[in-house]
Amino acid sequence: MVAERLPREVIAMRVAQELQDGDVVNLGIGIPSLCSQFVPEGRTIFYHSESGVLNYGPMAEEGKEDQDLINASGQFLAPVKGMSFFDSGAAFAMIRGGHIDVTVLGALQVSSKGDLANWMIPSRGIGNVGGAMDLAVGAKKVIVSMEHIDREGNPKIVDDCTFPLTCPACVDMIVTDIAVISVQNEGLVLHETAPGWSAADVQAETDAKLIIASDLKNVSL
Amino acid sequence: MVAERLPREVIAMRVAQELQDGDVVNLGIGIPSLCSQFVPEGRTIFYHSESGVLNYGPMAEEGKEDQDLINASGQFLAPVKGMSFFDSGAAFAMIRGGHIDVTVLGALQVSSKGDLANWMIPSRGIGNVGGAMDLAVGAKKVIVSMEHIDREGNPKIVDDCTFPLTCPACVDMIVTDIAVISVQNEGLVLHETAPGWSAADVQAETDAKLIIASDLKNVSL
Amino acid sequence: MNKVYSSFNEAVADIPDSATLMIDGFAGPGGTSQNLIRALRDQGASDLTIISNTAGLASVSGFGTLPGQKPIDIGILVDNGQVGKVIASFPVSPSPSRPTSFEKAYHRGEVELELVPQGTLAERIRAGGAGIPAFFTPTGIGTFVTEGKETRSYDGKEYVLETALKADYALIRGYMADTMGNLSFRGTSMNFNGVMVTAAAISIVEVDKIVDVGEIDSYRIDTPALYVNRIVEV
Amino acid sequence: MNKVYSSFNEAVADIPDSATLMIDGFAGPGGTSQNLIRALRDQGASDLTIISNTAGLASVSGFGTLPGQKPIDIGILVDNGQVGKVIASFPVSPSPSRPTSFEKAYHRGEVELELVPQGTLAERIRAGGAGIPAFFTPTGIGTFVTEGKETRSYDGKEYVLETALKADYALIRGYMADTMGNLSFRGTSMNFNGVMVTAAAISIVEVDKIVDVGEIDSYRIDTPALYVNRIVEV
Repeated sequence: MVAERLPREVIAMRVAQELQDGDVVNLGIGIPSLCSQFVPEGRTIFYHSESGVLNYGPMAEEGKEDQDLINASGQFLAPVKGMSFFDSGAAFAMIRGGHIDVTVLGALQVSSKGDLANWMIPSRGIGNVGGAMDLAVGAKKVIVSMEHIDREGNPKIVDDCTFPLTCPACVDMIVTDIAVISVQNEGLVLHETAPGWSAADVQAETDAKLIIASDLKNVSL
Repeated sequence: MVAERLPREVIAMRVAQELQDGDVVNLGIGIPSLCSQFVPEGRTIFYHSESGVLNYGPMAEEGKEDQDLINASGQFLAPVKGMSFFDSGAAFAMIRGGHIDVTVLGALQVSSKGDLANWMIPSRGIGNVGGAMDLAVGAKKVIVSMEHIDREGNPKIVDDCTFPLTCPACVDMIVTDIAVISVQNEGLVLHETAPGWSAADVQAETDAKLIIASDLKNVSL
Repeated sequence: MNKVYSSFNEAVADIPDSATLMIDGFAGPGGTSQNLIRALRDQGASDLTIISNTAGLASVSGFGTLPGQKPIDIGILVDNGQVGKVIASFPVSPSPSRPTSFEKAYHRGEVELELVPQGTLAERIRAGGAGIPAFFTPTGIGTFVTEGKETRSYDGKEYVLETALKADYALIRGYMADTMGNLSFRGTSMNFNGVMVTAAAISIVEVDKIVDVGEIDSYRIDTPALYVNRIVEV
Repeated sequence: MNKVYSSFNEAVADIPDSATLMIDGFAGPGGTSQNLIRALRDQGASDLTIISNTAGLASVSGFGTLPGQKPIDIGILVDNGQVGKVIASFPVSPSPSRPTSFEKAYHRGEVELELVPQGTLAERIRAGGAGIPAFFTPTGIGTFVTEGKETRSYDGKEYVLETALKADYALIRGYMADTMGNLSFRGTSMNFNGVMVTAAAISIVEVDKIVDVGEIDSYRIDTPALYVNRIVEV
């Protein structure tokens, strides 16, 4: 188990493959926000942000940042053609109304049933819900991208979340620095592992029991 | 009782006196739609229509009518400065949310408690609710302007409405072709009569018992 | 991803029998998708449920119609026997002597009517698009509207619980669309179109002009592209 | 009818102790009424309830802030002991090592917090402005959000009943206003301002420019004049 973990950019690349032509996509803070750089050629993706914008593109160039043009991560956006603006009521009507095809979120814990916990570390005693509960319940497909274990080495993929939930049974897919996992009715299915990682290696860093896909393969980009 | 009834324009003039500087006003079909012509000088009125426009002004000149610029009566509006457009969801959010100061509506019947019936003649077996229920419940002040009796000579101001209700206990003021009446907790108070009409004359054409205001006077413009 | 269709017929071709449709315009031809309605008449889908402010008014009343013009409205679908039910706020002509096609069919027992106050209709559609299954509203308290519905008091005022409306298709009339699906309306033609476009699984839009992305200024976009599935130029 | 005020101090002068205020900006200084917040700090009203997306974030985190700038947010009201309660979705810093003024006051037991998911917060405010006292939403099912609240199933999915939020005052940041009160926003600065302006008894707006009626194109008006009570130019 000395094989390397995938860097954040590679996790984002793998997630980006899931984004289909015409999809409306909302990217969370952190690794998720990197995905837009790696979408395969020829696919039109509509990026939505709960800051009140649809169809944003690249970040603003240095020196051209505009405080009135940000995404929900607080990044400055470049003005692009076809961009539209709306208020928070409309932004979340889009999310809750089922008009977002894919959201990519970070997580503290994901359970074997696809429960998501990503808003509060209990020891802090207070946390930020932000838009995560709305996105988790409203988007048609929820992809979690995260490190497989936390900084203390604890598995983040667990039988049952011990952290406060963001949304039960909402996660469809988990892409980590060592594995690609889907959430099925029968449980968590391991589809891909990072180069040099066996299914057993991944299972050793995972609390929940993984079902090995018959076509298990390496993460490919 | 051979005194003349007030013409529609005079009823509208009397109602227009009630509109105060800065008021947001929604005018119904018929006599109410005439009121905007008679607002006293120096008062800024914001006209709202459930067709999705705020701050309309005069009707369009002949030959300049635009099917994309109408009020809820289907009249063609002239484009004016400061006019804004919105969808029906927003138009009724304004109404229901208490942002309309005054609405002026026609009526089939008004009861002594201020109940309003204006959407269906039962003999037809079907009717148009339109925006009347929203306006009656949502506007801060509801003024009914109408003929005092119907075409068959039946009183329209009654003890209890026999027609299907639009909204219970919503009418604040009634301006007819012979009288100005307010709806108070103690009942209907007669404040003004048309020239040549006594309080008894008005009562004779009114089903509900009228309370005579101590300062009863003629309708003045 | 191609949202641009070359004909109205093609844009409505897959609408099946028994579909629920949102079709509007406030009442007059401004904002009414007259070309899509005609294509749907030719296409022939039947037993349709139509959610609309009126049930076809302009063709008999001339409401909001320029002199000499003869507007098309959903009356032609009623006349063609395609409509099983209408959900509307203003279903009949103001004048009993000029009844709408809907009113005649209603009295013949051929169509069903759900009569809804206009603001409640708009809010139910807005809710359908916004993921809100039900909400309380003051409109209709003390009237037929509350029959069979839950009522509840907040701060001493009565409200009735109303449920969301969604549709399989919306037939929308816009002004301009870009090839991505961003949409702008003209004047008071936004009306019910502005909420209906959010509440249908598939929104089909006819517009005066289809333009390249960027030709509609960001601040002139009324409906972001995610709500628009098919576009046809008139 | 005069809506134009000559100073921020004058515009907030009548805000009493124990008032409920809506104040925003999504999180960064764009869309935050920094001048009105400072005037309210100087005015001194206390025991305020503040409804806001964050509880003052940009001043400690630099969220959405240009390099070298030091934004003002509602943290200065917390620091000044004016805030009794905050209703927010994102009340603390993402980084525990740089806590917000609110978080410190919260841990000292000086302020109360009602934590609300962001979409529910926006919808509750929108409902407050739109005359809807309560609505069902799927957000928060299976979490702390539903504690003490009614839940109900529609079409096999669970929803929770949430109630409207209204305020005595809203402190709004716009881009341009005309003297009638028509208002436009820039870019993503509309965010919570766009709903808050509808849900307060008195909306006070600071803008870059106050212009004559007609100088804002009809299609560039985001908030119709009926929602705007007081305007101050920055």
